[in-house]
Amino acid sequence: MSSHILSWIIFAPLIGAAAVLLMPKSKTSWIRWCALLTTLIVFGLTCYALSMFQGSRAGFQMLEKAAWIPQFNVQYLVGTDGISFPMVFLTALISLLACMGSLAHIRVKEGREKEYYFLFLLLETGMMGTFLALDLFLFYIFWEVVLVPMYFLIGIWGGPRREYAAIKFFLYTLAGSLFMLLGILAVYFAASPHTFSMIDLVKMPRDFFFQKIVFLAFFLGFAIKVPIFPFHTWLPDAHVEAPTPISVILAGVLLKMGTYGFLRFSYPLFPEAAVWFQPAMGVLAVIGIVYGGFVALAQTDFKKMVAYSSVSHMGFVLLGLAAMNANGFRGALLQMFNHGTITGGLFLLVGVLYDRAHTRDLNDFGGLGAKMPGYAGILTFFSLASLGLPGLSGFISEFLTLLGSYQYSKVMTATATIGIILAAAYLLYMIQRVLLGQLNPKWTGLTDINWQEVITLAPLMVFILALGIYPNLILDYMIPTLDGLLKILGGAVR
Amino acid sequence: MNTVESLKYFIPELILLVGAFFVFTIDFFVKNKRIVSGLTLLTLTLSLCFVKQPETALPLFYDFFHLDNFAHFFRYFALIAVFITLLLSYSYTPIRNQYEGEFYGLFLFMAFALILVATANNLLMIFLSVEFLSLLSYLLVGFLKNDRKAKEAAIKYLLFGSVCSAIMLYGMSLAYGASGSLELSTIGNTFFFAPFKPLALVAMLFFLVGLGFKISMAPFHMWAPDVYEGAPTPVTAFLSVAPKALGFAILFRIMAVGFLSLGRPPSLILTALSMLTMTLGNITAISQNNMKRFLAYSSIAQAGYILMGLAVLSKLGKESILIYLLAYLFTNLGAFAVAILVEEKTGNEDLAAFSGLSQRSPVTAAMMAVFLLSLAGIPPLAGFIGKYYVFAAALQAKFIMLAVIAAINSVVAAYYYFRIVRLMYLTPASGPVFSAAPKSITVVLCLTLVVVLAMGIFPSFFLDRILS
Amino acid sequence: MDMLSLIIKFGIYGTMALALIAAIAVVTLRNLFHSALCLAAVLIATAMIYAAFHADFLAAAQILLYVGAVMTLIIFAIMLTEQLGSKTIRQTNRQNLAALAGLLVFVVILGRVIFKTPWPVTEKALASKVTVMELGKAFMGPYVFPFEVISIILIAALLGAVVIAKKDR
Amino acid sequence: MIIPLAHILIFSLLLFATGLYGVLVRRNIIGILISIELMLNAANINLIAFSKSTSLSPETGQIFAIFVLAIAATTAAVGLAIVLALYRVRKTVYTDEVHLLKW
Amino acid sequence: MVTSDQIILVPLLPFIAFAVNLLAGRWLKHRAAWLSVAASTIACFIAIPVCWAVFQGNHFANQGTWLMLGQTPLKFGYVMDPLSSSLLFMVTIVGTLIQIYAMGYMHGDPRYSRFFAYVSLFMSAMLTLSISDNYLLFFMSWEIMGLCSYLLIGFYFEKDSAAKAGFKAFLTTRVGDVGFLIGFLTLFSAIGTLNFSEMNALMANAHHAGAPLHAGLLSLAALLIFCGTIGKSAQFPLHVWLPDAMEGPTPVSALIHAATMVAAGVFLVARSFSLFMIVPNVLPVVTVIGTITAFMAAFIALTQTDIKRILAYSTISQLGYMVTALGLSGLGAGTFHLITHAFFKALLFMAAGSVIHGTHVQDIREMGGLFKKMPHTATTFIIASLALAGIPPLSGFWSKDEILLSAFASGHKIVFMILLLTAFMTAFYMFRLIFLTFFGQPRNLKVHAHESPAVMTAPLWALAFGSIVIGFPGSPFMHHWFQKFMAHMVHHPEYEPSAFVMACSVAAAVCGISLAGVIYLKKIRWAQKTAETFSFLYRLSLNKCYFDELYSRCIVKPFQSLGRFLFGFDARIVDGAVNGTGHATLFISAVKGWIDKYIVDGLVNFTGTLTHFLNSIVKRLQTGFVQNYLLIVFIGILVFLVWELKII
Repeated sequence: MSSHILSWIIFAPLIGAAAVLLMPKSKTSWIRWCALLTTLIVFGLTCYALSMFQGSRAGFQMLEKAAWIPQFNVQYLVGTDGISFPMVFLTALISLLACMGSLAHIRVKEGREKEYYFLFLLLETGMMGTFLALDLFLFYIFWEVVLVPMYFLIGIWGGPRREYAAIKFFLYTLAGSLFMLLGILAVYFAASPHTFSMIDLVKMPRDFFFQKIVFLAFFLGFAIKVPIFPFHTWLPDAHVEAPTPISVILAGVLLKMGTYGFLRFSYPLFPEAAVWFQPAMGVLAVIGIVYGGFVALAQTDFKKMVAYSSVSHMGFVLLGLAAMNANGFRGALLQMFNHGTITGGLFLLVGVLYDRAHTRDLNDFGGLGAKMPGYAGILTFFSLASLGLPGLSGFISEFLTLLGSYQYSKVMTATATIGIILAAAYLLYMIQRVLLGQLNPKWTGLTDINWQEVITLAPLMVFILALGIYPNLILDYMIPTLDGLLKILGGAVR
Repeated sequence: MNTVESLKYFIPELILLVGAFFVFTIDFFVKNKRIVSGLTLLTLTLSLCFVKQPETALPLFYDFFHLDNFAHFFRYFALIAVFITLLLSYSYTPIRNQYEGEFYGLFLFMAFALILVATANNLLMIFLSVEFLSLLSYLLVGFLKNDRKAKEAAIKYLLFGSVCSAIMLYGMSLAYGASGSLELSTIGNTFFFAPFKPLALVAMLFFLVGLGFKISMAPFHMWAPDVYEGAPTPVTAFLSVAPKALGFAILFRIMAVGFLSLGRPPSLILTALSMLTMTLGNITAISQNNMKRFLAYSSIAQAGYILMGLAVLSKLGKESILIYLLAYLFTNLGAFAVAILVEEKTGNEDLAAFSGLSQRSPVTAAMMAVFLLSLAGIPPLAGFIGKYYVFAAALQAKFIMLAVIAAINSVVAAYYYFRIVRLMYLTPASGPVFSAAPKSITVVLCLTLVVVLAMGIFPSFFLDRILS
Repeated sequence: MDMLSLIIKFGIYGTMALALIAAIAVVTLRNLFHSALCLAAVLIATAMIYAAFHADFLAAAQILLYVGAVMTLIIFAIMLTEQLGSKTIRQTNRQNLAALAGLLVFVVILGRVIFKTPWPVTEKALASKVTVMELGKAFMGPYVFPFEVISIILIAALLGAVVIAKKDR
Repeated sequence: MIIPLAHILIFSLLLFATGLYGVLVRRNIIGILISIELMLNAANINLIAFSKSTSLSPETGQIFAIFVLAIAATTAAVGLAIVLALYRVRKTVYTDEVHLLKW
Repeated sequence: MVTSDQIILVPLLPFIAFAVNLLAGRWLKHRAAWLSVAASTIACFIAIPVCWAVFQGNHFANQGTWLMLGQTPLKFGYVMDPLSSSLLFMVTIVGTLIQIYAMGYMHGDPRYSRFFAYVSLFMSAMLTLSISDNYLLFFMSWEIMGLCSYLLIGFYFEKDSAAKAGFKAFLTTRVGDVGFLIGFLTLFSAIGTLNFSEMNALMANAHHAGAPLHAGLLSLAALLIFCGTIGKSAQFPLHVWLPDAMEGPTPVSALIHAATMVAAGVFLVARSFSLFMIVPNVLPVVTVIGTITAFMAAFIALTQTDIKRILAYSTISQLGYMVTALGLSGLGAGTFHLITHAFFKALLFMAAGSVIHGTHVQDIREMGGLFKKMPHTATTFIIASLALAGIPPLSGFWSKDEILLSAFASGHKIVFMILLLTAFMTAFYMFRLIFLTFFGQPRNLKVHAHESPAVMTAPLWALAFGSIVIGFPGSPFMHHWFQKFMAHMVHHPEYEPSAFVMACSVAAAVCGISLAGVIYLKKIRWAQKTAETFSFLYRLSLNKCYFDELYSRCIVKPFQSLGRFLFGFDARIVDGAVNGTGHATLFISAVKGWIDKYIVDGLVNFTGTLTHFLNSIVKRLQTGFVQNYLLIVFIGILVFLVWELKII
């Protein structure tokens, strides 16, 4: 308990960022290696924490507690459980890979490496903190801390419409999070004694009407982040314009913050309201799934297609959450992890292609399967994982989600399965347009994926395959916590 | 407390006055104005050293100088604000060229006036101190010679201010008539009786006009953008912080002591005004292209947020005002310091001067980004703590609509603050790399930056001291 | 009610009417010089009303102080408008109708409030008579602080005014 | 009291309103300054009237009024100084010709 | 010593071959094939003794927890019962033979190792499916088979048609798969288990104890599961992918699209037979779909000219037969036909492949007189065709007879008639193919045919042998052993053999063959004439009943345009709505370009239009005239005065 390992995980990137800041601007290789080393250390720390993590325990673990703003009873309270730990692990992993990806093929503008890696590491601190904070105030701080580096990372190193995308991302998320802040304050004042600590707040009953209102406030914050259907328009822009490693982080980690928020805060704090909002969430989830799928189908921009597929896949997470039963929750949490690995991989692959061809227009490609067999294989692998091929991780989570949602609503489940068909359609259509058919003579000069890129992708593939074959690897860590959450929600564990 | 007894608590103010007269005097004889400015800073430092926290509320000079913890906080506030402003003007070329000594002397008087406002406890002192403050402000705004804009700003400020003061005075006379006394507490007691309610509301409204003009509360904010644009930039920086803060101080005192008995209507009016202020400020700020004007609208919007704390009229509301003001003091002065630096280096007041700042002067740009983020209320910076407090105050008092409007406004605000961030970071550089910044501005920047960060990360240190 | 008080009463009403007429002249007359003269009339009428309220010192101060102030105003008015020349320049702007309408509402509302309010008129106050001596004592006693403050204000403002109005060196 | 308090209050109100009218409509800045004097004067009448009718200690109203007189004079002085300076650089004393700063 | 758990090795070995081939294929080169074949052969040698033990009446099963569903553990395991052992037996043998054949057929292909990797993966999945003991594992392997099918159809992906065919196959089957998925989810929610044995036990209990189960839910489940069959086994109306799938290499067509994968759909129904039996109202649907498919496919096959397409339609038709059989409660019949069909249809495809390999053309109109040049191929092809046409005593006769018997004995006379007609057409089109290909004169002189190497002909002969003998276990000579063996599984009605049915069957086949002989060997003009006379039917058949056109117009196009529409919706409306909450206020503004700039061009930055609009108004208030400001102050005062005094 006294090892402070979680604090180290949170603040190690910050130390790395400070180190980067102190390095001279011209020593770009120092800066790069420093950043890579930092992410590696964080990953190592996370693995170490994994060894200490007791998967069979339901409550919070490795708690660290210190008074921070005593006037407001704000604590520095971090801890982890079966919901947050997988996310922390995912963050460490994705950050490491994104950093590796940055080394290779980010178009770092002249002399701006220092800024890039500084912001990158700052971002990692924010993400880690978001997943580990158990004090609502602390959580909000970290949540916001994520926004700013992200704005710069998209805005400076992004594509042609980067400024628009960056500000759109920023404002959307800020709008949501401000409402969340109001919700947090409302919870604080409704609690007696006033506290932000999740550990104490969970135990307190809240008035039903109050729950509904505040749930809505939290919902706005989280829904925009996920993003849930009507709030999703920032996502394609941000994903498309962001540089590859940042897209990876965006898809791999940031989107999860929203659904994580539901599991960690909305549900335990407002169980009755959550049940009351269940149909609405379910409907939004299904709309997101189908809508995202259809729109992805119409894309000609590779990255945009992947971005919209995220909308669809995150819809499954939400569907699992809306199901509010054991299978739904497990599916949702697993889907969060899997979507991170799979879509992260897909974005990396888009980046690989873009670095070589400098275009992402799907109709412009064709026949790359023969020219770049290694790339073709890996792309096919990730696409298959994404469309939910059994044996790869995406299937298990979608299956569990659907199983859970089936217990809740047959119609929604049936509609959601349209999304599965659509996933197959847009992904295979993409493969067809990129890899299959006649080789466009324009691309005869393209080289196959190189080792560095393969090494970046390999860990993701390992996880996708391993979880696809034996999902209990990770589910074992989640189940006690999720069952505990269900007890709070009042639903019997079915 | 009689005059002689009072004097020992009055040392900082005496130092200020003596310093001011001394500065005016030696200005005649000394050619090197550095000495004068050094003397000014010395006076302020001495004064700061002698500021002591009173154990209980001290009714100095027959309670014409009411020194309590609240006033004490603003004593510090005023001295720091003036100190930083003077450091800023020290390297502001237009002022260096003319009547530098008088400028510093007037600022010492200004410090005194600010403290007077904070300690005023009856109608007479309120009127006198606010007028003192206003007169000095008019003069400082119009200080630059042969500056068409400065003169225009000064006359607009004067006309607007005088009318508002006259209206407030009329309200004061009515309040005096109803209660028969100039003491706020007596007035408050009188207004407790129902037949006086209409009159009390009228009087309160007139107070709101006279002081709302000081804090640039809509719809009495119209002077602010013009004056801010026209005034010398350090003066703009000062005006956007200190008179506004003291306006809030005295307005809070009046509301809490004089009109508390009115119950809900004052809160409602202030809520409406708060919403109006932040919305107008934010909406208008979006399209500004002049940096000073931009910051003027931003400061109007900020006033709207602070008004939230005033509107709830609770203990938490009071705390939120103090904290917000402190955060705002350092953040805004920091932002103005950068603005002055950029203006000095480029000779341009437009936002366009900021384009590509991150390449031309990375440190300055980073600092500006921090200040803007703080203004936008992004954690973990000082501005967030302030915003958090006002939101907390509003929610605690169940002013949900107000909080929601404020939240929406914050997003709009973030949009235009990020315009500058965008200019600095995402736009290619359009000029040469900056040479080293003047020392005084560097000092200000470092000081404000440290406070902005510290207040965001370790707010408890500040809260302890403010709220004790 | 005796005759004297009746006369005084009518005298006061008359003065008030005079003051109001003069005030209206102040804001409507095209010629600024005439306006200033009318202002003087208003001020003198006001001083008379002060006297009727036994505020002798104030009446005197009003006349003395304002004569100075208004004379300055008049001088400036003449100085500045002379060069601008003709009297045909419009002296009012376009918002006079709006202002008039607004003021009507304003007066009605405030008038109602004034009539509705039960002013706590006390016998003690009615009977009181403040002499100049008492005023002086008050200034040197409890009111010494504001007194000192106003002196500082005057000094500071005048210093500032000089700096502002001075021609560039 | 010789005449009802309300009458004198209405008188001062009208005076105040007149001043306000002048402030709102006079183009000449000096005219506005004159109108402001009217407004301050109206307030002073109130103060005096109240000091003679409702005041708890009779001298307060008068003292306040004296301070107001002083402030009014100062304002006039400062105002005229600024007008003079303005006239020097802009060659006008009309409000609607002073609008370099807007929007 | 054969222990049952060794059966796990059966799918595992091909999987290892797949992994090695995939990762090390670059270095293995042609040795890749040996690896796959070896894996498959060893699997075969492991599987057959176990199957044999099952044929003796043993029953093996084992399972382990894989996943927790709620509090219920989901166990994965294998089950060796008559059904799975039969399939396993068939798949291992046929699969191995086809892989041997492929060694020759694919020789020299640049992606040789990749091909065998895919095939091994397929084998692995198919074998897993055969022995899986629950729906989820079944579904997983089912999907992986779909993937292999996709990859192998699109194996020559440089050809656009191949790439498209793969896409089409995967998507079309996916539609059915999703139905299947929801189907077993429904089943799970109805009976709380996904395990076949447990389901069978439950159903048996329910059957004996009346109907305590949720009949409606179970019917739904059965229907949805049948959707999976429709997709995978290319039943009407999702059959369109199978003909296109012939773009793949011929061994693939033989293995996946004739013998094994497409049969998995039928196998699924057989697996769920206890479920279908307990909800009798679903069976007619199955029958109807099967019958329509059988007839329609045969009808289309009549006029096709591509050798593989004819076989593909034939496969569809025969799958229809099997489904019909199952629909008529003929579990034994259906399964039996599944097994026999696998042998002779695989043989047909391989022989056709051999022809293609030898001639490099696929259009039968360009062939002719190949018998002499390719005797082995031709002979085995004819044997297989005879089996397909149902000439006794070849295997096809026995199994087809069983199906006809089911239809006849269960009283569905119309079904019986249609099936009989289909049998006739089957014989006709098969022999049309034979006569055009192997007999007569060569019609295209550019074609220089040669016999295939031994590595290809040997498997042909092996399968030919199989096609002849595999029918005997179900024939009267062995007292219908197979049917009785199957009857252990689930209770279902049995029918007495009928000589009449046998006669009809033989007659239909003989008629068909004779007619084909007459027309295509002697009077080729008759064919022309018939086509002209019944031009509508001819065109209908030639154009595959216009299914592709129909789907393209009714499903694909609308889907695509819906996608595009929604995207447009996204870009304009949702964004626009979020950005510009104030549409209504904007109508008054005459500045159209302004709207365009801020809404349509997407230059709107967040609060966008409303904020900017208000901005343009509010900004105007700041006129620069101080008296305007004062007027505003004054108005403000008035407003608040009025408001306040109303409050009071």
